[in-house]
Amino acid sequence: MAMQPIVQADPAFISSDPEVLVANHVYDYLIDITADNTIAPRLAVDWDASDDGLLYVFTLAKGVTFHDGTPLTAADVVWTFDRLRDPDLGLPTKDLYSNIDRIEATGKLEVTFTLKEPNPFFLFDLSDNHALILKAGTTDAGTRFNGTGPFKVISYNPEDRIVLEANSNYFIPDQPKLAGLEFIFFPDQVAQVEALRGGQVDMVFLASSVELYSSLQGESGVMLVDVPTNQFDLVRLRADRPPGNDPKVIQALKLATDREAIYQLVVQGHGAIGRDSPIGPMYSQYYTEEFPVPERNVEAARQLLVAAGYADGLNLELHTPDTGNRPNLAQVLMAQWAEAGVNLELVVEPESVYYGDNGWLEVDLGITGWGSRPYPQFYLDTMLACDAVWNESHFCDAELDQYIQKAGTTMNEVARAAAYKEIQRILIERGPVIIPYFSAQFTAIRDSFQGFVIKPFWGRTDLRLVSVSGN
Amino acid sequence: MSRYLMRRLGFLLLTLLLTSLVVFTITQWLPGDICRVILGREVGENALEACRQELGLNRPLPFQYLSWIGKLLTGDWGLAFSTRSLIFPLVMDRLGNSLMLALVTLVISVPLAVTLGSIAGLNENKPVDGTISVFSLAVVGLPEFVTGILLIQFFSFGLRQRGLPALPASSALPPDASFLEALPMLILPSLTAMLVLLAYIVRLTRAGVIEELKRPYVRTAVLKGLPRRTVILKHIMRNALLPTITVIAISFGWLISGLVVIENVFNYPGLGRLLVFAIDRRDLPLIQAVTMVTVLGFALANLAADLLYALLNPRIRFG
Amino acid sequence: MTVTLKVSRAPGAALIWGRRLACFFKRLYAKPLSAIGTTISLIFLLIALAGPLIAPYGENEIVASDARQPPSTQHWFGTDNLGRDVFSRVVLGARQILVLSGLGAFLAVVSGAFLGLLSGYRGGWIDEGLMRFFDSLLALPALLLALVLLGTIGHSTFSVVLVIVIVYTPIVTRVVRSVVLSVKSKGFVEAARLQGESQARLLFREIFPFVLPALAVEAALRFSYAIFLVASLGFLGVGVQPPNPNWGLMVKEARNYVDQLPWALYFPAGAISIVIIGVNLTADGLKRAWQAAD
Amino acid sequence: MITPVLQIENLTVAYRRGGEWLEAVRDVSFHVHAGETFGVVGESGSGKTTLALAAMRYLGENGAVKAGRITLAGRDLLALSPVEMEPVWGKQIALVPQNPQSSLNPSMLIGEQLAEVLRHQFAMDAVEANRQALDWFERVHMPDPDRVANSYPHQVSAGMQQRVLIATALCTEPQLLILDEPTSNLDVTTQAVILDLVRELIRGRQTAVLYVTHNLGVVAQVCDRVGVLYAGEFVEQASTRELFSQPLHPYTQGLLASVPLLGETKEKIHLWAIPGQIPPLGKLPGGCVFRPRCGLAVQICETQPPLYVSGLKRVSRCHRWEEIQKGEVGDWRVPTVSKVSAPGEDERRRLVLNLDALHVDYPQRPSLKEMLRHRPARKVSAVRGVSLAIPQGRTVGLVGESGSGKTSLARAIMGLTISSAGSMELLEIPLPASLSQRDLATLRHLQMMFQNPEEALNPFLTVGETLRRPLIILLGKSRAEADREVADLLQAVRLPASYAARLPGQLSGGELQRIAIARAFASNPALLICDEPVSALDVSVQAAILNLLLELQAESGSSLLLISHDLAAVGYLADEIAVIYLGSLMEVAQATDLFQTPYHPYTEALLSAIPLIDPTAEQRPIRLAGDIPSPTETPTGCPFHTRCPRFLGEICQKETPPWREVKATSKRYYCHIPEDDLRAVQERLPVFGQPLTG
Repeated sequence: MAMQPIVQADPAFISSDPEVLVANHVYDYLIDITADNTIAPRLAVDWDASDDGLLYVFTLAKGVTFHDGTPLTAADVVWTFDRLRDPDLGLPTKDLYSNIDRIEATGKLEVTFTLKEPNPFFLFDLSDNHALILKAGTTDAGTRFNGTGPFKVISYNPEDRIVLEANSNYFIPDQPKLAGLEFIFFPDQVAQVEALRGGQVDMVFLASSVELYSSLQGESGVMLVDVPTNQFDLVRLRADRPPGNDPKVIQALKLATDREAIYQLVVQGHGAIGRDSPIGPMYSQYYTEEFPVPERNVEAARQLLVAAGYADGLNLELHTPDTGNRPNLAQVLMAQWAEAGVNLELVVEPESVYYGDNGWLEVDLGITGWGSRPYPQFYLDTMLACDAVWNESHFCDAELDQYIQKAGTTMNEVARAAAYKEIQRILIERGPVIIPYFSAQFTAIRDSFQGFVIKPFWGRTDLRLVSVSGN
Repeated sequence: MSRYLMRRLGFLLLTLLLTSLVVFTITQWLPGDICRVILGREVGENALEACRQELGLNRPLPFQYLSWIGKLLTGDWGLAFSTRSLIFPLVMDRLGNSLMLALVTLVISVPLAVTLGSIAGLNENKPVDGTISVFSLAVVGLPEFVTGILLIQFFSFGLRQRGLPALPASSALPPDASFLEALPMLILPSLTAMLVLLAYIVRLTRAGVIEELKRPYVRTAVLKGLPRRTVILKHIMRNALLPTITVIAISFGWLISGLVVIENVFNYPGLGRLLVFAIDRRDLPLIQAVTMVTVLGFALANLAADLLYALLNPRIRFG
Repeated sequence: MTVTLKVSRAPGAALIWGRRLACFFKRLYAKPLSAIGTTISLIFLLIALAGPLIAPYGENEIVASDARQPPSTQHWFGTDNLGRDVFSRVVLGARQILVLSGLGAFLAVVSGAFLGLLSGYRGGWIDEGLMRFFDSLLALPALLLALVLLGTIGHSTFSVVLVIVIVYTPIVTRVVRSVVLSVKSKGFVEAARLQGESQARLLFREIFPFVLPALAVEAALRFSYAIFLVASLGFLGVGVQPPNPNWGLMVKEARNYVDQLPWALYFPAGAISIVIIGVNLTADGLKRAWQAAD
Repeated sequence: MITPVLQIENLTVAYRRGGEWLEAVRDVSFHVHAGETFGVVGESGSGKTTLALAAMRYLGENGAVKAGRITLAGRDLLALSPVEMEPVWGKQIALVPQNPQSSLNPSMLIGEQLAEVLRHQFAMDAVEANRQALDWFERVHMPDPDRVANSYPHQVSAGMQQRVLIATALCTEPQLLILDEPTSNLDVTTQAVILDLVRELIRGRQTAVLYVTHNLGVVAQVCDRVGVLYAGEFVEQASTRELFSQPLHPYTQGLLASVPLLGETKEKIHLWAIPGQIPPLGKLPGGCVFRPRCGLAVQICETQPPLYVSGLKRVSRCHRWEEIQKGEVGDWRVPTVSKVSAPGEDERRRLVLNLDALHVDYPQRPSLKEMLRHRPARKVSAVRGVSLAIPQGRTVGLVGESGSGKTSLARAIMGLTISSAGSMELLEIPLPASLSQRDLATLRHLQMMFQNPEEALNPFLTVGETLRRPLIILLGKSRAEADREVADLLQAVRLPASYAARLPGQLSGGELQRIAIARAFASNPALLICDEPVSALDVSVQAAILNLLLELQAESGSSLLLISHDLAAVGYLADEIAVIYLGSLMEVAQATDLFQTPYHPYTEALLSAIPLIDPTAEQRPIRLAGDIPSPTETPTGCPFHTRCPRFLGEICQKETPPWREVKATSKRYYCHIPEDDLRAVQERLPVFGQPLTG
């Protein structure tokens, strides 16, 4: 299978799709997420929560062993999550699990979590990408692979490929169906498509690259899978200093943007049109189209800019990583906003520079890609709340904060849906963010494979069920 | 002769030292934070600090340089920041692939170029000289990536669309592939490299031969009544080939530059692709290691060409 | 690419220079190959100068409705995936790549000439030191040096020009130095020294006229290699920012959808090749014209 | 009438230059019999080399035979194709080329280059071929044949290389041997050895020899019959004896009159210089080609003169040859009328230049080994302790062969090369060793002329600009004054004022040298150094330049240091002559005394080596063995002892000889042999014949 090279092997630090996919098949999650965003058992076969939502007890599957033979016990789960939430280590999941009071092994195969405050999405939190169960005391997770997962690692050649073979004593019988997996790394996607055509690989993850997807149309022997997800590219303007702190400027930028044209040009009509809020159509129960998104009106945008004091044009630097559809989006925005008197200068950088220290959290105007999450609250807590760790737009709106707080804690579904509606209204009215589209995820796989189901966050796709018909 | 050898070796060492200084200082200004690349973007500040400490990014520069040189010489090239893997085996493996591609290209293009160049030189201003010169002038113009893509379109897509057996468009070599397995993947990349090299060497050989024909000793040879074939092979070619040898050393430099682009077009796992990968990742030690290996290879090629030139040229061999 | 040199000389000399340049051009058009080359170079020079007048659309002007169209009367070279007119981008790209390479090559030639004159004439430790340093720079293949430099000082047109200067100055210096060394020992230079001629006048009145023809040839060669380098850097996505109409970058972007929009790739790739071949032929013609003049 | 080996009739050869055909040789006819040596004498541009190459059918691409026949032993060569010519080149014709250095394959062993001919022509096996090759090296007196056979061309001296080429040419016993200026690049002593060898090898064989040269002396000593070539046409053919005793064409007479004979000083005769210069290819005057330069030109000369038969196997292309034969007209050897320079009355005349034990060393780049054992770096000492004084208004000649250090001495005086020891005084003021330390006043008084006229002037500056510069910088004149003076300078060197606007590219060698002289005399220097002023010029032009130097020196009163390898020319022009060998002076004497015994053995060898223009004069051959030692390992004691024919033994090797004064003359020489012994040995056999009387 062809994919981008993985940088990080230690589950605690993985972030890109390829890294999650590999870890997903070498280790196991406590609980997993299905294709339609519901929780499913994996290492934990059964669980129940107390009425006040503060106590969660999980029962682990029997007969589970790590690849080095040692059996899985509750202690391993406790050690894994204690490591993930340890403030001193400063791992990415530190804030996510800061709400956990304590974790105890209340039995050989039973683990109990006690929370400080109720959290309706706690189960989703436990199924976060990083929450793969390691053996207690593991120190070299970055270079050695010792998980309970369906595949074992035979060889790992960091810049070329990683080869896995089926784990014979995997705790779920007759899984995995494939004898082995080989992930070959290709720095650029064009080469991946060539490899698929040349028969060197059987599956290619095309992420959101629409061009490659359309170029493989009609390729004999290849099955194309197109799944709408909540992955989106966020165009955001820093709201805590000029020019972003002037609502007129934000409104002007929104008016200057032609969402329909972007949707057609950048993602060629795949995925869904964005409405400036991270709550996409995938969360059908919360998504609303009630509030109108400002139609494109260049003249109005120009007036607003003149009113805001930028009569002779607003000059801005638009920073964007050089991956995915973001450079194309940047060029289209540059052309559209130029008509309204906004002169953009593009700075396209490798991800290592864009996400560097004076990168995405500092620049005035940037485009950041956000992965697809099973539940919307993650975006609100980490990106839009006043104290959010990655509030790249430095946007702090009391009313919005209040709704976020409410949605994140109430156990009442109806109240939560109402809160999300209000959040979407506020973001459309005055949020310093533009989300033009939600991109679909594309994958191309040889049609001799069955049982292949893609999940919105591609990395969590489960290959355990995939099998080969006799070819 | 030994004096000449000692001097060339002295220059080589000095050049390598100076280049290592240049490479080290340049790579120090790399913007972008390595630790951010390694730990992903959601990581907290103290984890970053720990990573910087571990990789020794905070120590004063001269110390870093000296320790780097020390490690470079002892083969302990440390870990690549971005892939956390040992640099030495990684670079050596990629070097192997690049050398394989380079040698395949050189073995075919050099003799072909020298013969074409000589033929053009011997029949100066005749039609055969015209065609060869125009060809070499035209092909020198095409950058590697243009020729590469055109070759893919024609030999890979074109043939496949017509159902004919097609050459692989990408050359993602499995690590332990034997030469035979790798051959089909080598054809297109080396063909691209060959075109540029061919044109370059043909023009210089042709000039060398024309220059040699004007020399008086050719007249002496002819007036000895020797047949034209002996005059050409024994007298002219022996002297005309001397400047060609230095050309081949210089073309090795061309080849290395060219390979960087070709390896990226064909996704061939050589030093060139590794370098672009390292620069994209701002992987400091990997960049330094790859650059130094390339420079060493280039300098050794120059030294070899110098020695070969000295051996064949009696004026230098016997002082 | 003509090196325009503002030489304030007695009228007699200007007449001589005028005639000399005229016969230079006459000889350039004498041979068919260099005639073609010079014509191509001049045409592209014209395109570069008159770029905005010829190009019907802006370099990043997007017509959403016209996206992904094959060459037509309205869009001579068709449109790319974002709906930009390929013909306009190629024309404006000409200005960008020719000016960039031209400037870089010119600066490299000027600094190379100066350093060559200095180290060739003065000799001694300056010459030795300079040559050793340049040897180490030359040990790095051009593209490698460019990649490492651009990777570090960041992607901007200034850094690309700087790279061209750093990569090519050593080569020009070496050429100029060899000419100076050969002329320095000639009789009339020593005679001038014996008659108390000042160093500066000696360098620029006696030696420099000999360096000029070699410099012109070298300038043309460096110019074609600079185009080659800028295009290659563009293709590798280093040193140039979208939506910059750098032909190399256009080829890289077009490569993803080469099956549906082949024209978006072939026209810029063709442009690169034709310009480089044109300048190469001109450089070759210059060399022959200069050798014939000797 | 037995058929001659080489028969050329009405041959015309032309070269294509830029589309038009220029005739280099016109309507030439001559023949060479077996065993006969036919000499072709002519200046550069006269077409002599073209003639030689045409005879061998080896013209370049752009050369072609337009008319005439060339037959070799009855066979018409023009009808043969290049492939058919191969056996002819191999077996029947052979060429000895001009510059031996570049005529041997640099990367092939010398022995092999000879053996391959033997293998190919006589189908010998390798062993036999190598043995024969060594045998041939013996026959050409090659020292240490084994070492030479197994070494490369750059490892042996020019003299030895020429011997290899002669052996290669003769080893196939060709019917016709062509020699194209074989010795013009060699030193006079080496030339003498090679000429002896050529004469010895020809005498034994029935080979027909065509000897092409510009040197009248060589022709007189080597050839049986001579043809004089001028601007592509034979103006005269005769036996050597008849030609030299009674030339029947004004050009031949002019040539003979313009070449200084050995021993003739400026007090005795005034050199005749043929006016004008050789017409460029393609722009020939109507009628007799020599008319514009001929002193006897009359109305009839406007018609093209045929080759008149002026004696047994003798022709002359001059309408008035009978008058010349009767001696009524045309004799240019005129005794000096006026005393050119009054010899200095007050003996203690002011010294313009005084050199005291001057040394010039070039440091060798030390090898690593030497650096490690910090042995002193080896050095090449070009000048070893030369002391010389040049009085006011006098001309001092410095004669020496190549490698004798004469040019290094000149450059040291000018400050272009920095002398390592010894002191210099100009007008009795100490002269700093380096040019950069000298002020303008010193520069004004010291000027130099260079050998190669083509490189003497900057091709991008007009003549006016070049001449104006010394006037402005050294004499501080204003632009306007300088422009006016340029016209006077041009007039002084007999060139029209209109030349000021011309570029050097449009002038001939002679004219360029005149402008170089004008530039040198512009600042009215106290001392002018001329390094080989005439050796790069044609014979007919040399006399004019020598006379010009004489006149300008007399007018300006500046003194002259004349450096040359040509003893005859120096003998004519200089008041005092110094002979230099391997960086040290051997002998210093007044011009007249130098040619009287006793001679220093080196001077004696020089005198006997110079080919005299009189074929009847006998010369006792004194030949120097081996080659000039390499300057890095200089011999101890007397530098000349390794090659001296009068080597005494231990004393010459160990002790440096004293300077000996010759009684009653101004001569001083540097040798262990006392004066009387030398005179006794040398007087019995005159080393060179008496100069042509009358």
